[in-house]
Amino acid sequence: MSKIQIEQLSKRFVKRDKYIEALKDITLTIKQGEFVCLLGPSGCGKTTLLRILANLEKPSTGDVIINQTDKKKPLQSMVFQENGVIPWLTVEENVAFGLKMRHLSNDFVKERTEYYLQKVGLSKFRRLYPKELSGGMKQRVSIARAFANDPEILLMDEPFAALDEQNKFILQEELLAIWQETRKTVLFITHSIDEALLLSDRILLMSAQPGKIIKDVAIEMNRPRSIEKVRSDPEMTKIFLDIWEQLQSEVKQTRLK
Amino acid sequence: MSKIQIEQLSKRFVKRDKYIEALKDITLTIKQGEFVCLLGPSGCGKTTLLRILANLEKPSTGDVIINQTDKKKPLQSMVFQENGVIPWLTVEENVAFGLKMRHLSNDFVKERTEYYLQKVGLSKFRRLYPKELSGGMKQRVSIARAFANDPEILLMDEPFAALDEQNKFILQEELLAIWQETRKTVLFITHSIDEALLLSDRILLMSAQPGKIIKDVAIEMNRPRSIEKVRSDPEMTKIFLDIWEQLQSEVKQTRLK
Amino acid sequence: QSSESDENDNAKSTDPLAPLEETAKVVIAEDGSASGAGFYIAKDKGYFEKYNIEVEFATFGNSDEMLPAVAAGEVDVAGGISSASFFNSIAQGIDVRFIADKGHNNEGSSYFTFVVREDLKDDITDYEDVKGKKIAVSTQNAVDHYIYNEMLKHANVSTEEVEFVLMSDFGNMMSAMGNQQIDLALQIEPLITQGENQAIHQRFLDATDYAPEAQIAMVLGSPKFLTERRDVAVRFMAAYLQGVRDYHDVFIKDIDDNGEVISIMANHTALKDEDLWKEVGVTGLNPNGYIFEDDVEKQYQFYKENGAIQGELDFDTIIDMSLVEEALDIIGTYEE
Amino acid sequence: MFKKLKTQSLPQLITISSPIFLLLLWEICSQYALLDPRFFPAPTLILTTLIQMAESGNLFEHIYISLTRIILGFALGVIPAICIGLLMGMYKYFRHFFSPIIMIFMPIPTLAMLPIILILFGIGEFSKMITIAISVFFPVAINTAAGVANIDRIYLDVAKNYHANAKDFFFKIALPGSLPVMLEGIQMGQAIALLTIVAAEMIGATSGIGYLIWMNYKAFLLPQMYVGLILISFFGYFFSLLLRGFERKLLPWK
Amino acid sequence: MFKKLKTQSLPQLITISSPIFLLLLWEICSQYALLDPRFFPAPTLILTTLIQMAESGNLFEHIYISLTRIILGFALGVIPAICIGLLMGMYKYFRHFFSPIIMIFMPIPTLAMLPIILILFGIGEFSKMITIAISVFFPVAINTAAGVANIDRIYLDVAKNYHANAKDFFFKIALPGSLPVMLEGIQMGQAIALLTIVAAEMIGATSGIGYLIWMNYKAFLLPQMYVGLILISFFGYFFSLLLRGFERKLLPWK
Ligand SMILES: Nc1ncnc2c1ncn2[C@@H]1O[C@H](COP(=O)(O)OP(=O)(O)OP(=O)(O)O)[C@@H](O)[C@H]1O
Ligand SMILES: Nc1ncnc2c1ncn2[C@@H]1O[C@H](COP(=O)(O)OP(=O)(O)OP(=O)(O)O)[C@@H](O)[C@H]1O
Ligand SMILES: [Mg+2]
Ligand SMILES: [Mg+2]
Repeated sequence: MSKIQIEQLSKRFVKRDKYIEALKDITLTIKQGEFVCLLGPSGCGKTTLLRILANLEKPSTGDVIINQTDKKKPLQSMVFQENGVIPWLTVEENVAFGLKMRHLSNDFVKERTEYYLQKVGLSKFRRLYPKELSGGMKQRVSIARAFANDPEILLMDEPFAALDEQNKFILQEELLAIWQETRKTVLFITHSIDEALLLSDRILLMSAQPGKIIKDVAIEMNRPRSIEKVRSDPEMTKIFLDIWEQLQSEVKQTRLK
Repeated sequence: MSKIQIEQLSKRFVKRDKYIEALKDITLTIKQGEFVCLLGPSGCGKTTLLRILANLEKPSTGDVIINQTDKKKPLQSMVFQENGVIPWLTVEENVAFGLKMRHLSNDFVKERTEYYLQKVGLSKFRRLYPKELSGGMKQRVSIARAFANDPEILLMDEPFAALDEQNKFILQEELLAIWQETRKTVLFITHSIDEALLLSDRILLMSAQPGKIIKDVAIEMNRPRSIEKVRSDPEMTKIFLDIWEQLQSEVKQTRLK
Repeated sequence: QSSESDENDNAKSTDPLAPLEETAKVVIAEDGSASGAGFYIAKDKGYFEKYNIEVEFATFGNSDEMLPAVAAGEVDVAGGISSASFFNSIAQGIDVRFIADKGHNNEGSSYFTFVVREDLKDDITDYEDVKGKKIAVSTQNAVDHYIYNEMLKHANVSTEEVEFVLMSDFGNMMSAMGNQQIDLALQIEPLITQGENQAIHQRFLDATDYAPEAQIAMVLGSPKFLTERRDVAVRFMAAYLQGVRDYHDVFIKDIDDNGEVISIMANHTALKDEDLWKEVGVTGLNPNGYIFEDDVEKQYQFYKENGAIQGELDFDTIIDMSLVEEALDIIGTYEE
Repeated sequence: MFKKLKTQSLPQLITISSPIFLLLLWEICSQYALLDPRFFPAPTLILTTLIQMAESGNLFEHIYISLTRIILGFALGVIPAICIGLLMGMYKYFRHFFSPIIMIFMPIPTLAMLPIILILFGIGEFSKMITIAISVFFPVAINTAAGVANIDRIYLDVAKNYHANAKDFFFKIALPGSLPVMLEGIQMGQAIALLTIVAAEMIGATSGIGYLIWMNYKAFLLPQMYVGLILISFFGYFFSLLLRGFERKLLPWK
Repeated sequence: MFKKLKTQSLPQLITISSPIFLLLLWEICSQYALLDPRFFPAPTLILTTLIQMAESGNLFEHIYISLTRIILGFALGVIPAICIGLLMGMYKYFRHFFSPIIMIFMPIPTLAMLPIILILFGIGEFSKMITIAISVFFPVAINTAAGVANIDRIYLDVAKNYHANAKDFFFKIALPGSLPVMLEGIQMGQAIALLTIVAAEMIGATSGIGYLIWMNYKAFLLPQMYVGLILISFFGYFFSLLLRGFERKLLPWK
């Protein structure tokens, strides 16, 4: 069953008298429960695509359809790159933010918040403000907030880019654990091929500006995965080198312009 | 010939009435022309060690000796993690900063600056201010500034941490190219094992707080290296997994505390 | 001190009014009011210049603000009113003196008198009507307050039966009238005439009814000016009195001078409309310079009773007519 | 740039000693008439005067009255300033409408506004509060608008992404997000309120600290005038500290 | 939050129309005596007065004199403020010494300072400039100190790492790094300089815009007073723009 359907989508920005063609002719179907990673050179329009799905930006042409199965659930929730955690709300209030905005019953909000605080291991820090948290903890808050909102799809824009490699891996494991439980449809942007290999069912590779989907690779490795397994698997190394090469050539193309 | 000699170094910080033991009993020798990567969990004291070498911090006990071979050259120059580029100076002025501070002749400053601007491919952008540069370009300025100063040793504190993976690799290649030409002694901090494998002659692994050197691995792969080669080499994969495991256990130890 | 200066003067009396050998500068503090007529006329008609005196005006918000400047020797001469602060500063050792008249009310056409709000002019017609009214006065424990007090005494109304409103500025009284915040005000020319023309207020009887000899403003001299620069001071006073006499000729004796004095007045004060000068109640200025000494002493007693005076002072040193007398010796007494 | 334990009390020592040093200098200069003591009475004399005035009792009345005017006038300026500032920050048409008006009125000195205030608001307590309110209004309105405008775009996106309605957006994002810059404006407004009290108490006042200052100046009772100045200075310091404390309470997340 | 091409002229339209709207409202209210025209003369009347005053010639003299006082007074306040502010920002002992003094003197109203200024500096041009200088001093000094203190530590480390000497440190790091915040303070100082001109021209002035305002008010020549107010407002706006332009030149890196 297709959850997200994108057809002939394109997006142009007007900057003074100049047009910037950010996305061009994107056609794409994502199935219910799929974890999809979007890879591409910087400035190719990944964020733009996600923002269109999140209804924060309007497409210039084409259609985006998200299949709603439960009218009571919100369509989508987004995990932002960094700083997405609101600094004047405590950890608890941040996690409860989406639920509060939907004006759900207090008990329900409390119970959900509690549950996801537990999940990301922040119960002890519920009363702290974001300034007192490390980068990794902040992203945990962001993830908990999105999951607590229980949306139909989850959109994540490089949530771990600002973390160091070791912390990144811990959070990846945690994300996978929560995801495995809920089996939400996830669209995840990253620059890291290793991250994509570890997390996704499917990797979409975008071209340099204007962004088009130029490669669609299914990752069939068994779950649960780990860095060790990914690294030791020769099949995975092959996929890595393959994507690497293609990405490198796209990046170089951008630099020549 | 040993270039850097560290003996029984330890460093304590006073924070109100509490002592923080950042470094403990570090003894270490780095040879002339060696490229050494320092790996370790967050907060283990890597930056502190570098700052002591850079004379920005005093050790609590122990000695640090940097072997000076040329009295006219500065002892060390540092490449900072990010934001190390001074925003009110142009690209050119930033690269010339170290030379200007040493009040060298204008012609010489100009020639050196020109040379390194060329090296990092920023000649066209010389008159721009840092705000107009991308993250990668800023780090190029930072690297050019350090090399232009022509110090005995180079200290780099996660210079590529804030860059995306593709840009990171491009800069790594550029760094290696410049380094191969000058053969400076480099001490390079990173969180990325891949980065360490690609760049270094030797990887030092630090323990969680208080920081001690717990592993010293020589990387004997031939140069010039590339990601593809590193990834395809089973020996390298072995070293990766080895360090990964040890690092992971150090990181987990930090989390338990 | 005055005897000393007499001696000084005698020594030079061979040619008392020759111009000074070197141009002397005299700084006069003013607040831009019409009572400075003597200064303005003497300057513009060249009486000061005749004695080789160069005068410069410095304008202040009100006479109290001039005192520190006089005391500090920043200005030589100031126009001031008698007020508690004046007496207090003398008690503090600031040796300023009253040296000549600079304003009293002319009978029946006072330049400093009460006005009543336009819409109340039919209700408040006589003194007893002020009972229960709001009356604006521009200073506390100064001549305004004294005249206010005299008016109430004359009206047989106690201070508790009216509301005293302190208002720092005569302009503010106009605004407060327009806004019906006050009923009466102790106002000054040319604002009295201006307010009448703009239907803001009307004259309320006349201050000479109850304070005929009120000494409203005086010329103040700085101690340095009066002693160390005596020869300048004498010439200054002579020139000043000549200016005052021209003023008196025009406004009191109605001698026509082709509008010269009026144009000087219009030039130096805020009342630019020369025709209006024929309407206003002009400031009374004694052409012989003398002041109502008894009234000044009465005012002093009034402030003292109000507890506004700190310390005792010798009244004789405050009013110093020696300069006027010296000048009169030379230029002669003006005959009415 | 190095901090040692034993030197940590030195800064405090300097901080305390500098006003004391100044006072001592003044005292000596005044006692030995290096400064004219008629105009600069010695601090000890001022202190004696202060005590006398406090004992006679009506000093506290002056303080009470001025503080009432300052606090109410401050509130009267701050509340509309915050409302208009928020509207300006949130809706660009409001911003475009109000900013030229603010630009025009801001440079007009309070002293020059007095006649107009008097005409419009009379001479009662209200006009004094309005005087203070007007002078407080501008910095607070400007800072509030700047505060809203400077909220990081990402929080607006978060709010939108989680379907915050207008009310929630206002109370959960716009208001708390603009608070830090707004409080800077309020801190400035507080300073200005104190600076304005003398001007405000020039319209038909018969009491208050401002009245104390200029009345005593007019009466040439300088020690009493200095008492007034010291009171203003003290309350300036006190309010600053108070607002700083308030700020820390209000912005636990900063 | 969406921007379309055709709407881009609307904000400008609003910005221009709001003062015009206000003027029209005033004109109508004044013409039909909804506002007392004796106290609020119609804008057209004020304009006529302005033209008359300009033709008679001495309006420009008033402007010239006030601008000279404002600019020199401003410079007289800003220069020491920057020096002390920089010292306070760079050396903590200076900071600890000066900050209580600044805290004490800042809340004292200019109006209350006038007598002291008069005694110390007389009644000449200099005392007027000093009045302005004092009021300008505080915000500039405070902002300069804050500017230096807020320079990102990493630039200090960079300077140290590259062995900058004291002079280079000052000119390459401390000064340019503190400039943005310092300029904010200067912008504030400029606003305050204009606000202070009326007070400054109350001591012994015989000309100037401030003098024009309060002299004409004393004489109850309100249209002339409003001309003065309009001039102040105009110059406030003008100086703001000037400083903004200057800022853009001085901070190309912002
Ligand atoms: N609001 C906007 N106005 C104008 N141009 C925009 C806007 N948002 C994005 N762009 C442009 O659209 C292109 C795609 O931007 P986008 O942020 O989607 O790239 P990205 O793939 O997310 O890059 P990165 O990997 O660096 O995050 C870029 O050239 C960018 O400059
Ligand atoms: N100036 C200081 N005062 C007090 N404690 C400090 C100071 N600088 C560092 N520390 C402490 O010393 C320890 C080591 O810090 P350091 O910055 O060297 O770690 P790091 O290895 O560079 O970490 P990261 O990988 O996150 O950069 C940390 O616990 C830190 O809190
Ligand atoms: Mg992006
Ligand atoms: Mg570090």
